Amino acid sequence: MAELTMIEAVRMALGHALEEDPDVLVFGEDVGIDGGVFRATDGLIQRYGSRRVRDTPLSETAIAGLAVGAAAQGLRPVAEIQFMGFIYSALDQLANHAARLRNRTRGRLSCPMVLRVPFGGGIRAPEHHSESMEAMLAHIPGLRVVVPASPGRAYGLLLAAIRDPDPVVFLEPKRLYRAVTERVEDDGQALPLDRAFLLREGRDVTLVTWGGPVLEVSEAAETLAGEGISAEILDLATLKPHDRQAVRASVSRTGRCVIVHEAPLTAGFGAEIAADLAGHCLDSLLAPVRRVTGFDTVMPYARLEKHYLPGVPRILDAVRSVMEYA
Amino acid sequence: MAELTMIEAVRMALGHALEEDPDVLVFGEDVGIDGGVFRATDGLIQRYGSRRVRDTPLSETAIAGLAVGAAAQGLRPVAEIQFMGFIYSALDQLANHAARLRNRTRGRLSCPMVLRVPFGGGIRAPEHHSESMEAMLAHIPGLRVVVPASPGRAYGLLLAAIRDPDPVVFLEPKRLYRAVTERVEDDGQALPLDRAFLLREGRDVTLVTWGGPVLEVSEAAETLAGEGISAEILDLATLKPHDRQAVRASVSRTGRCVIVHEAPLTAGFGAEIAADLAGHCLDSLLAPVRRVTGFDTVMPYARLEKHYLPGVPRILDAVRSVMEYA
Amino acid sequence: MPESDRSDDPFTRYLDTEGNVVRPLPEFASDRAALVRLYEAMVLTRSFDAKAIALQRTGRLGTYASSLGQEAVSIGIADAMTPDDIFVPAFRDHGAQLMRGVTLKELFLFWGGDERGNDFAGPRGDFPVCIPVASQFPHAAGAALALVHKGIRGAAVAVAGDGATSKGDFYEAMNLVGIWRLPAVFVIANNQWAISVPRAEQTAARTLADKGASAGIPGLCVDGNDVIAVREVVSQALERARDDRQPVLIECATYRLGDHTTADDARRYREEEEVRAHWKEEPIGRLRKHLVAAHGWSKEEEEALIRRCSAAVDRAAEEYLATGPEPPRAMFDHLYAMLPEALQPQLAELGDG
Amino acid sequence: MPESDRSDDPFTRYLDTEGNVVRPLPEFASDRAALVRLYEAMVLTRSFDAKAIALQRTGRLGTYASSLGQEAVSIGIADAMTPDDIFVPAFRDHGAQLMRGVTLKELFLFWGGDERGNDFAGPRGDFPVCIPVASQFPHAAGAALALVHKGIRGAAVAVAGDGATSKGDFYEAMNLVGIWRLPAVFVIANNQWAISVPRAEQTAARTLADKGASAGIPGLCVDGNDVIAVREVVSQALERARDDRQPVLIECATYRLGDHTTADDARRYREEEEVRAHWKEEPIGRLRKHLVAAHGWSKEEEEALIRRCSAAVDRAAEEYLATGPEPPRAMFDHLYAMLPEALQPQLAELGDG
Ligand SMILES: Cc1ncc(C[n+]2csc(CCOP(=O)(O)OP(=O)(O)O)c2C)c(N)n1
Ligand SMILES: Cc1ncc(C[n+]2csc(CCOP(=O)(O)OP(=O)(O)O)c2C)c(N)n1
Ligand SMILES: [Mg+2]
Ligand SMILES: [Mg+2]
Repeated sequence: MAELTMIEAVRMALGHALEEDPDVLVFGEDVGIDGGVFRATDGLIQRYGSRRVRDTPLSETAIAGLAVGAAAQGLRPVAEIQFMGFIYSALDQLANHAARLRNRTRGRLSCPMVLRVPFGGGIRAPEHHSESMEAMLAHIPGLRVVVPASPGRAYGLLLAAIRDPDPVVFLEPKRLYRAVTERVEDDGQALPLDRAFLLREGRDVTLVTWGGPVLEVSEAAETLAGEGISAEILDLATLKPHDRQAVRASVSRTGRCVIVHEAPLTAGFGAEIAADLAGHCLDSLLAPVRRVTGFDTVMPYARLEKHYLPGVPRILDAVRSVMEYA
Repeated sequence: MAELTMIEAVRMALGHALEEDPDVLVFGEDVGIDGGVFRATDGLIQRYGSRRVRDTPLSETAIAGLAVGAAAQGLRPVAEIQFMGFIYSALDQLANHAARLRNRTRGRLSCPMVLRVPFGGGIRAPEHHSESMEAMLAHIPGLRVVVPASPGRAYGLLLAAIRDPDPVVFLEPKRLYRAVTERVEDDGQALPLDRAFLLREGRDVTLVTWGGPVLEVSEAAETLAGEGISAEILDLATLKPHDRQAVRASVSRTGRCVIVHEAPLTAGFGAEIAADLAGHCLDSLLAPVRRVTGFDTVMPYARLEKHYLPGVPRILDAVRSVMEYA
Repeated sequence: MPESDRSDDPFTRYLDTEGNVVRPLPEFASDRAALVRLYEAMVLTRSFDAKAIALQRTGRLGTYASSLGQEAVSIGIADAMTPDDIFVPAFRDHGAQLMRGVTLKELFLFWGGDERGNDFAGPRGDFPVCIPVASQFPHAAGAALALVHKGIRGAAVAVAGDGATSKGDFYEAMNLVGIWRLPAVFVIANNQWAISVPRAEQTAARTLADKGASAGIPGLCVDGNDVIAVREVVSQALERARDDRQPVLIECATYRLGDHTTADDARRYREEEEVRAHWKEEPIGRLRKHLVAAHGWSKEEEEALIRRCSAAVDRAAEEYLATGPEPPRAMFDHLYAMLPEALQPQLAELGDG
Repeated sequence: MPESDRSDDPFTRYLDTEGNVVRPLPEFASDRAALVRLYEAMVLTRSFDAKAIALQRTGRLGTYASSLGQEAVSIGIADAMTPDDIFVPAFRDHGAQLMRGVTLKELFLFWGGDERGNDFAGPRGDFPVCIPVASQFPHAAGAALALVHKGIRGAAVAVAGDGATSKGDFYEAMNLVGIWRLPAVFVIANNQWAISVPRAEQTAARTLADKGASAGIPGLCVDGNDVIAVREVVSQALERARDDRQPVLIECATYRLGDHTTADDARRYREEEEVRAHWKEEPIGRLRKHLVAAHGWSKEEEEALIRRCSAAVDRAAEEYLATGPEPPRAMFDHLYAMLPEALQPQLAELGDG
């Protein structure tokens, strides 16, 4: 069992899927000989050939629509959008087709496709390369939206996504690609697509997050532990459908919740979590539900990026404020 | 002062804007000689000529991008997307360009465009013609998102949108186009773009809504009055930036909130409102915040549409449940 | 498009508007049975159309897109296809759907606002009607990729209108099938109008077939009111797609004789004169004249056919009208392969088990 | 593209790779000063490029897209334009931006991750660098519409790469300017690669200029390594755009001599051999040879120029490096014309007044 980065885990899952199912195809911009701009597909074209690992022309609408068409005919396309900033051109295919094909044909056709999308900030990338608009995707009925936050979860969730009979958007937090390593075995074990992961048990406050900020949230929890505040951390992992029960259960115990995400505050996915608590855990809440998020402004270029992202100090402030609330 | 339907009010506002500002242009599919598929632009090409009122080719990306380019050079384009189901192809231009142009050029260029989009269900329209995805738009920093719910507000808000120096998506609830009439004067008076409208004062519960469901919410409030429940109704009208203070103030008084929208529940804009209350009005809340919304499934075709939309009975159930909450 | 306009272009036509043979017919077209098959299918399509409009006018069907005048495009395409091919329609291809095996009742269901109309019995791999204009072209590319991957000797055939050629997805998909050499045939049913926008204001391209050049694939023009021509050109294109992996773009020149849909009033934007002129070119009369002249198609046969078609359409309409709506919970039954637990409360709120 | 490949196409070139004049020069090109102006601008661009890469390698600039080898496209375009024209660049058009009046420091700021780089002093109506490939073409259409509306005799010039020609927005915008006859010139800087995807795998179209046919606009091929040719062809296209309202598509054949960006390693996907071969065609040496032969360009002039360019670039880099970041609140200052009240609390949370 090897120590892997997340990008290696993604690659291993892709290899496993290509190996186990001849109907799995990988395509996208630069996924072939270049191995993907983040190297997620490195070596795959050499192993599985250019019939199964294909470079597309530069056209996101066609990439998504090609996946829909191929999936409808029984293949298992795993397509890539190079950066989330370029996913908008694929949304028509995702919302109007992928997410509905099974429903509108009453089960006659289905759409077992995966769209992999590196997302999020924190690597000082150029403009349009650092967005997080998972909430827009999570609003689309019929999709699944999955965000791994560790190498192991990337491997298990990606396998699950590829094997899932319905369309999955798989969002990979770029800044975690090489940030941590973890022992991951290539055992073909999928992880469940509708369960939150408990990263840390705690009594006083529930921290809900996904993707990149898992790092800062974990760091904050350490600091808080030093202050005698016991924080529980949930990695939501699957945003659609998300594990409402896990969040409610945790908050029912702790009485406090702070949600952390990179995307802008307004209509971000944190709103759904807070709303669910306002609807179902009112009596348990000892303090307001706080959201620590990207601001409602355009993700700044590299020089100001760090001021935009929800950093450890802002998380600590929020947690302390809910702890002090009386 | 004439009794107008909402579609007539929209047309009157467009005419007023074309008249008062020579840099206002109207374009989109079938907006010319046909007067728009809902007749919003009826007669405008005859009055203002085909240089100012133009039929575009069938290409939503180009329509939105054309508006961005023209607005950047100082025009005031008012473009139309024929139905919200077809807006996805315009999102790249909205999110990656319109919403950011001022910010990324630090004010050098700006984007005073309006994108009008008929939206929502309830008219037994064909597939893809009845969606409500306002939450996706409201998540995009730098946009304004406006939804009129009466002829008068349509007139005043559309004028404000056209005069606004920044990009506005103007969502017109189709089923209100001809549902009610109201006296509206063509006085060029704009309405504020960041204020909720109080439609009905009440003591016991705040009903927050926008667009089409204003009808059912009003009807429900009548029924509730008969039961001795005094409901306050807020028409949010502008979803981005929305009037958080008005909602908080009302809920602080009533202690209860039910949010009603047509869009699917999960990550719908109702989540933002409920989340804001969970974050700022916890101590005032006497009952959980309920959301009565479209379900998290694909908007059904005409035959089942009415079961999908949040009807009066579901609104009543929700209000009664929060009133009974103890 | 009037004959005169097309004189410079290679423009495939076998029958002129009077049903006269203007160039040697392809082999299949000397076979009476084959022509009768095409003719019957067009007549049935038109009967369906009339009934659908009647139902809509009386509030018993939703907004409906008529195929009046365009029957030859639909029927020519479908007759050229095999069961292994995959059909990827727009919203005006009723004829092709019928010929592929979708039932009249299923079509009524779809246009009546019932998703079960897309769960059609016949061509199980065919795509349902596509409403967002041109967004079906990438699906055809994907379907063609699947055919190649599975080693099936078939092609994907996508159809859309002249307006669709302005949309980015049309070009992206065409470019993709061109460079990957996927077995796909893209057909443009150029009915000269996209709602109120005439072909001449849709694009400055000389022909819509010319757009094939942007993807490096052949673009052919055919008389879309001559079902023999459509059938033959599509047939040859399918061979090239299947055997040479050469995708092809075909522009069928036809005319929308009716309103855009039942929600439209075409008199707002086009002259009755123009419509009347195009009635002279419509495909059914043309083939009938040829059948009468060359194959002794009789009055009795004609009347019997009309009766058969009406009867079939009426019967299907009755079946459709007798079909109650699905229970509301149907909106969740096929959302995912298995309804996620998280959605159970919503099913409960919807309130019918 | 190697000369030999282009023999059938009309392909405008004045100077061969040795700087020999292969067809009668356009008028401007007999003027030494004009040629020197073009030459200096190309050299300055290349100096900027080298410095930018050096800064990036030492962690003082963000990911950077080099224009090495493509200078003639940028400079030829910009030199053909007037202040009334509107430039709509992609992300590799540093040369054109400089020539239009954007300062070296502003370019460094942009690539250094500072939005102030887009608030450039020079061409206030020009668009900033566009990262989402091809999404700038519709802007050029809109800008051209604005020029027409305001009665300004100018045109909008958009540039993008070969990869951009696969995107739907390219076609949609081209179709729109074609049918509305807007004064726009669309230039494709075909550098033969879209990251790792070679031109030959991007599209089956014979040439990228052929794609103009899909919009009914002329498509021209020009040697993008011959700045005289680029300048002349763009100049003529601008005349047609401004005076005849005839939009034009121009394919400039050039070559990306460097990595795609500083984040890329082109050795993963292309042979050094190929790159070496293309060095023989690069634009600066070619024009220098011509200047030397035809206009007595001296060693001293050359050395002085290089020194001037380095000095200017070094000075700008220092100014850039000495420029502190904006205060964080800048991210709200220009979001809207006036910050909505609703956002004040976020500004407070950001925590710098
Ligand atoms: C993407 C998109 N935009 C707009 C519409 C609304 N609409 C429906 S049909 C139509 C015109 C289509 O014209 P054409 O492609 O020529 O097909 P035709 O209706 O003539 O068969 C429009 C604008 C749509 N369905 N999809
Ligand atoms: C819509 C979009 N998709 C993907 C990318 C990522 N990307 C940046 S440059 C590039 C290749 C562009 O190739 P080309 O158009 O030939 O321009 P070049 O880089 O060669 O100048 C890609 C895929 C992007 N910026 N925009
Ligand atoms: Mg048409
Ligand atoms: Mg390139």
